[in-house]
Amino acid sequence: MERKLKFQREADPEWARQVSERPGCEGLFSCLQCGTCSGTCPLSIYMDFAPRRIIALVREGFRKDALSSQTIWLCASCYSCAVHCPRQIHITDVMYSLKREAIREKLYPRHLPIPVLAQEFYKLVRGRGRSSELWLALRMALRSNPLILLGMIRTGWDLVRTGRLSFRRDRIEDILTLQRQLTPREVA
Amino acid sequence: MPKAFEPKIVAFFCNWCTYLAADLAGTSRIKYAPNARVVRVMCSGRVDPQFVLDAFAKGADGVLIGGCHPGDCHYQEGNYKAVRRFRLLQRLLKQMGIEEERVRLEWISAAEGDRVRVVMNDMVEKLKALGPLHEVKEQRAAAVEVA
Amino acid sequence: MPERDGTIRIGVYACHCGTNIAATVDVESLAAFAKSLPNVVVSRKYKYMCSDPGQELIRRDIQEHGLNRIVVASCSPHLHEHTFRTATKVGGLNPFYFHMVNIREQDSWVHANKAEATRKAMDLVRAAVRRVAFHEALEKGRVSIHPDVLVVGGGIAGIHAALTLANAGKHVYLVERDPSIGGHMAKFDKTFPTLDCAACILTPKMSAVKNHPNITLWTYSDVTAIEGYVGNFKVTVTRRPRYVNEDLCAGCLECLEACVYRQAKVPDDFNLGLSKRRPIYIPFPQAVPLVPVVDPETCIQFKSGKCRKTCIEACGERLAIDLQMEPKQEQIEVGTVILATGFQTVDARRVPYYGYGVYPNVYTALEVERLVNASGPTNGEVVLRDGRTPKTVGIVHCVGSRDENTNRWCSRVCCMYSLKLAHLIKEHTGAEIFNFYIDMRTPGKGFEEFYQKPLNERVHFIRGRVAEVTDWVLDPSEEGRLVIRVEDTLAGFVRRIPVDMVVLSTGLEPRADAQQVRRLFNITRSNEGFFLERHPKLAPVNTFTDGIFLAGCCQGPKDIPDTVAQAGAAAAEALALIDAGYIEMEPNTAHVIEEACSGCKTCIPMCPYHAISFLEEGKRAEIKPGTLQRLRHMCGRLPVGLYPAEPFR
Amino acid sequence: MPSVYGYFPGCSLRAAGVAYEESLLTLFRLLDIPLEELRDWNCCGATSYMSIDEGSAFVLSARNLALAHQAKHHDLLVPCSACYLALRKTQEYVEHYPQIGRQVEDSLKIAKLPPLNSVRVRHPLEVLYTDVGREKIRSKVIRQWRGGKVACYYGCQLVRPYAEADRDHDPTRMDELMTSAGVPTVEYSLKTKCCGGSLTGTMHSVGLRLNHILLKEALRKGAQAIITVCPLCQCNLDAYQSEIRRRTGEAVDMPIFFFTQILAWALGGDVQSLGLKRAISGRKLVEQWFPKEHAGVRAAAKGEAKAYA
Amino acid sequence: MKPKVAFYWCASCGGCEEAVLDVGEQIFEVTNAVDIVFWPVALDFKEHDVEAMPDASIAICFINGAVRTTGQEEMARLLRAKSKLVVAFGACAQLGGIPGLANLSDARGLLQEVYGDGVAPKQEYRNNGHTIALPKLFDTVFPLDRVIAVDYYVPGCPPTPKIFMEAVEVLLSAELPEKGAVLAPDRALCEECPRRDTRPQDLHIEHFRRVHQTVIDPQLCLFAQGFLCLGPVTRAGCEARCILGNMPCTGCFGPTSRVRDFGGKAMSAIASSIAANDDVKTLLSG
Repeated sequence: MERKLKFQREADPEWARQVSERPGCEGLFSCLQCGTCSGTCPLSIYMDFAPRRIIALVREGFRKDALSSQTIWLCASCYSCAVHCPRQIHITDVMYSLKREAIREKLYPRHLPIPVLAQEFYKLVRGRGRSSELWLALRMALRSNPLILLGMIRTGWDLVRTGRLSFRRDRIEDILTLQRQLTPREVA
Repeated sequence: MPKAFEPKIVAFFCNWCTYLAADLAGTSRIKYAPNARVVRVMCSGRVDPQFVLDAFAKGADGVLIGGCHPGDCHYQEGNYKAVRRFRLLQRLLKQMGIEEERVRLEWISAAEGDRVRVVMNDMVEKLKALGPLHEVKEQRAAAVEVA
Repeated sequence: MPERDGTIRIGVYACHCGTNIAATVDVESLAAFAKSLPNVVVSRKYKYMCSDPGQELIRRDIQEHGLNRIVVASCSPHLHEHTFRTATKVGGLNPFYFHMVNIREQDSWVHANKAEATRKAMDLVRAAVRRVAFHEALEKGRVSIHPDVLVVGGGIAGIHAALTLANAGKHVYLVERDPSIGGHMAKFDKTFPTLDCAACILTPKMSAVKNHPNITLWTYSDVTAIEGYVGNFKVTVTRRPRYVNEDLCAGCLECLEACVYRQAKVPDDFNLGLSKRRPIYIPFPQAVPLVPVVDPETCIQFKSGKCRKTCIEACGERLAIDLQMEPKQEQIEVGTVILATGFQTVDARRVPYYGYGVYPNVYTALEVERLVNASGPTNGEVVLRDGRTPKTVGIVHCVGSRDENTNRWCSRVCCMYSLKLAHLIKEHTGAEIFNFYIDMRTPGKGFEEFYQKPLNERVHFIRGRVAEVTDWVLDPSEEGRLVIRVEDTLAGFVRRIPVDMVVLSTGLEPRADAQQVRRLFNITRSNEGFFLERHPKLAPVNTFTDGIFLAGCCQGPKDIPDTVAQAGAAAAEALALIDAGYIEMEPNTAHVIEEACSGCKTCIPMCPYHAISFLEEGKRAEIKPGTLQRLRHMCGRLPVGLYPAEPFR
Repeated sequence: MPSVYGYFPGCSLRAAGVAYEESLLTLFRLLDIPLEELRDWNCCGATSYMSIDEGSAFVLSARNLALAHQAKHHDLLVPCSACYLALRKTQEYVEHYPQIGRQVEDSLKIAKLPPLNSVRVRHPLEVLYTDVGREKIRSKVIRQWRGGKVACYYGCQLVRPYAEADRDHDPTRMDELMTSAGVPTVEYSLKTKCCGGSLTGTMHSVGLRLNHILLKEALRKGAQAIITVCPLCQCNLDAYQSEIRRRTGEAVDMPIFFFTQILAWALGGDVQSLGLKRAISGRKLVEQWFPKEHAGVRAAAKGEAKAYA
Repeated sequence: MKPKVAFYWCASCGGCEEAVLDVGEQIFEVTNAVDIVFWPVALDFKEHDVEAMPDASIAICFINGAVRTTGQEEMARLLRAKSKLVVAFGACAQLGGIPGLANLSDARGLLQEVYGDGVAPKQEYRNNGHTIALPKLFDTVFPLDRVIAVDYYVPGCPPTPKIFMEAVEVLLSAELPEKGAVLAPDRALCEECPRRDTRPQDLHIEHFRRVHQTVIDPQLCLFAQGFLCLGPVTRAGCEARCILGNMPCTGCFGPTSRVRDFGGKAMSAIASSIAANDDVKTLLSG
């Protein structure tokens, strides 16, 4: 059985402060806990913590719980929460910030294909300057759960049939310069 | 050896906020540098640029103006008017070769006793770094040979 | 110039204040130093200058040494300036021949190094001695207060203030914009927390206003100009034509029945469009004055000029209806003004995702007030626009409140009126009711107890701000209904709740024309736009303009009890001025030096109180008497002519 | 209205969204608005890149903006909502956060690109509504709509969070344009709800459910087709209907169009040049609503269309 | 015997000298009333002629121009000794005037600015036995009263015939004005400005203009038009000549007696009329 008791030593208020100082994460502490974000989020119903609770976790400094949550990965960046929030908190950007930290700290849920896709996409674009859906899908599937492919065969075929999925891997001419421009950096 | 330079500061404090803040600093026994001589005015908006220029002309190394926070002016908009003149004054002083840091406008509410200490000490530090305001050129300035 | 009034003889008094000063400032040498200064005749030190013997010193020296200027170096002028001015006065000098040096709060208490502190004290005293020589004798001026009062706004605040003053025997002009007084309260059905009916407590007060000999009531009128200053305001009131003569009309209302419009066709704004009225109408049955109004927008006579004018026929020889009526200007003089211009409710369309104006079954709380009101458009029946009676109702709190996208503030009354409406709707329909709230705020006498009522009536209380009111269907049970999507933050999951009726508890905000009113009366507004009180705690009904007071929601959202209390306070403030008969001016104010003023007009826009005017004859600036006490600060901006008097030169 | 618009297709318009590009080019040709494709543009970074590395995500978008600036474009046409948002967001953040601004500037220096300036990022919807205007479109309509009612679906990233292409909570411009083209629309309460974006690929069942809801509600409101402004939305709604049928047993099979396809058709664009044959779902309706025509127009259309791409 | 009068110029453009003649025929009233004993610009007197005079033998000495060189200082002192009354004549002598602008730099900087590395004047020039020596430059330019005691001031660049004649009159009259007085009205220029009535009472200047940037309305108050007209802080007496020429006042008559710092006061008056109350944010951010 999971223990539901939290000791204050598990909290990391310093981390909470840091997060609240990252670009887009300002205003975290003005949250009312009104739940508008969760209510308006199309995916909150699938999340382990609704967005409102992620905010609560972050500002109380429960770092591990926030970073290892599925929630941040289920965020589809539809910005509904951001435009509805009565405190104008850029919740989507908070999610992004947490995603990045989760990747850095390797705290993201391993079984989820989403972070995998993100990383593959990242590599692909860094490598070629453009993305191509087919290769992306393949590499993601191979790295997370090949069975996904089975589910995709039908759709994949439809797309190929209608000339909407090319096997060509696009690449920009000036890729070398671009790669030099893209030295990874975190703004915060 | 010569005594370390102690800047002279003339301060104009608004009767409704900064002057009260300075009183509060007193009642709370907050200690700060004794370099300033405070002149009580009814509003930072009362501070005529001439006051500042006069202070400098008469040997002040710095001038501090303390007024109410924007929107809190006892006379509605005196402090805004103060800012307007202050901005121009800074430019004027620059032209005269007087560093901007020597004149300072601060919003200090009656509740911010400790802010008085912070500002005073900080200003004294900055002025010490700048050194004394070099006097207006000696009147009988040495004549220079042409070429 | 000192020379003018003979030789200057200054007395300087340095105070030990026990050890408070003496411990850090060498008072001995300070006094000695003072003695050495020009014009100083006497220089003493004393343990406690503020004590009686201390003040006695000053008095005696003035007489024995013929002093004509006094300087005391002790504590902050905010503490004892008054004390020593009085002492100076007792000694037979003009109190403004005194100047105070603050060597405690701003010297001995804030410095540790005795030498430094003493040097500072000396500098300050030297400056004071230089300065006091320039002081001039000043006399406090007086301005008489006109006993009449103007009350702007005929809501409960204005009504209460007017009655209080009138009962105290003052004459009151009550000016109301609408055709009837009563304001928002007249629209309500019951009032929280006691649930007594608004009409029952308001109507008597309204007719009291009408019948009070000391009240001149002008409805359908606006204040269009005001000039002057505390005690002597000259006000222009414009009375819009209602096309029915108030003096001749007997209030029989036959004209309404007689109107050629058999059916009422015009949306009735008193009922927020939930019912219809005729072009000639009274806002509501208990209207005061009970005199019809003709609305030229819709009256056939005004539109085509071809009306049978059955109303005039019906009026018969009373001849009260006069379709040629013109706007009328009234000029009055008052000494004080009470602003009670009230509030407006937030336009629910500003929160688009709640569907107001899109889905007919989304109502605002004020509309529902009319629905549950026995004299309302449905005679108290809560029925939807399609005639059905709702079986489930959702009441959404904080619409247009506590929201950066609309208004940031809490409107203070919504929680309570939402609870009230929950109870009333339950009472009227027995419907299942859901209240959606962020925080439940019931901080008033009997409020929390009232909260128990709907709780016990099984009203659902869901803590969560509604995310959307929509009509899309996810489950067959939602077909044909409005769905409220919200996170139940206490249960910890998102819920979809189908309802028949949605009530939006819209917040309170400043009236759209608050800015014009601010300019008209030269007062200030706080950030959110309500009128700003002089001090949030110590002067809650005063404004920064003397003689103008605030009552009710024009100063900020508040409920009826608070409004009435504040109206009483405002009336009391006005009375205090009136009964004193005059106010004393601070004498240390600006004045124009005739021979110096070149009439450049630079000073005129400088004065936030519009106290300076330009005299065309002689082309000089002039300060309107009575406005002086506020001008002390401004002279910094005056090029040449205008100078402040002591002690702030 | 500028004489020429810079054009940033984005990866999707060269893949699943190719029909969008085809119809877009045709439409702008019919309106005589020249488009100039950005030289060697790169991926905008979309949502995923931002999840790994914020700084260089901004650099990706910034490079494109800088290219546009270099090519002296005042307006950059960005049809894909994801790209549109990525570029707009970059502009906002660069302006709002100096530290980001500096990083971006440095990276641009590496590529000898000019610093960012005020290139206006424009979505076709906005351009058609404000620059071209409904009047002009109405006046150019030459084909009478024979199809049924449609639901206009705006999705997320075009209207949120920067409600410039249209109002964020209640956008209406697509509906108004459709009306101008004589196409009847239905009130669609889900018009700004999320299609799941890339989730359809990763959390498959979740994505499917979101799309299912969108389709079902459109049907319930009496629409026979959904009109989109975003390649990803279109793909999600179009490509998975067969699977949705399989899973739910419901007979959903409705065509999903790009608004450019409808408008270009109404303005007389050659049916072959609208990418209509690339539809996966609701093909029956597609053929019924957009019957074939003689070859003349087609050739012309093809030729011109090439001229741009 | 008629009182003796002297005129001398220091660092000046010569305008003040002409101003004396601007009085036209009235000059004869002057010459009838006084003996002009020294006037380098008009009459051929030499320094030694002055030296020869007994002290305080000159009744009134009008000196225009600022003091810039050792030579000018010597002459000023000499004339002070020989004169009962010394009058600082014109803006340069009173306030430093245009030459005063040199004080934005020092003498060397000045020479560098003017001659650069090119040909520069030599301090001394010798030619078969003759030497011509130039006086030396001060590092700062002084108004007259910083070098010698000055009894009266006649403001203006240049002084108008009217105030010159009035000055002569009052100085020759029995009762002299208070020492140190400025012989002009003690009100601001707006007093005599023909456009005073066109200045709005609630002036809020949106942006300031320079005269070359726009067409100047010949009726409207120049300050209200956004030009930096110093009228409100400048002493009257010039009969608003510049204004009549459709040019804003540059303040040549100097401040009135109540102003401590001309520039500061002017700045204050200008700042007061900037329209900024409404836009407090930009105001506070500068």
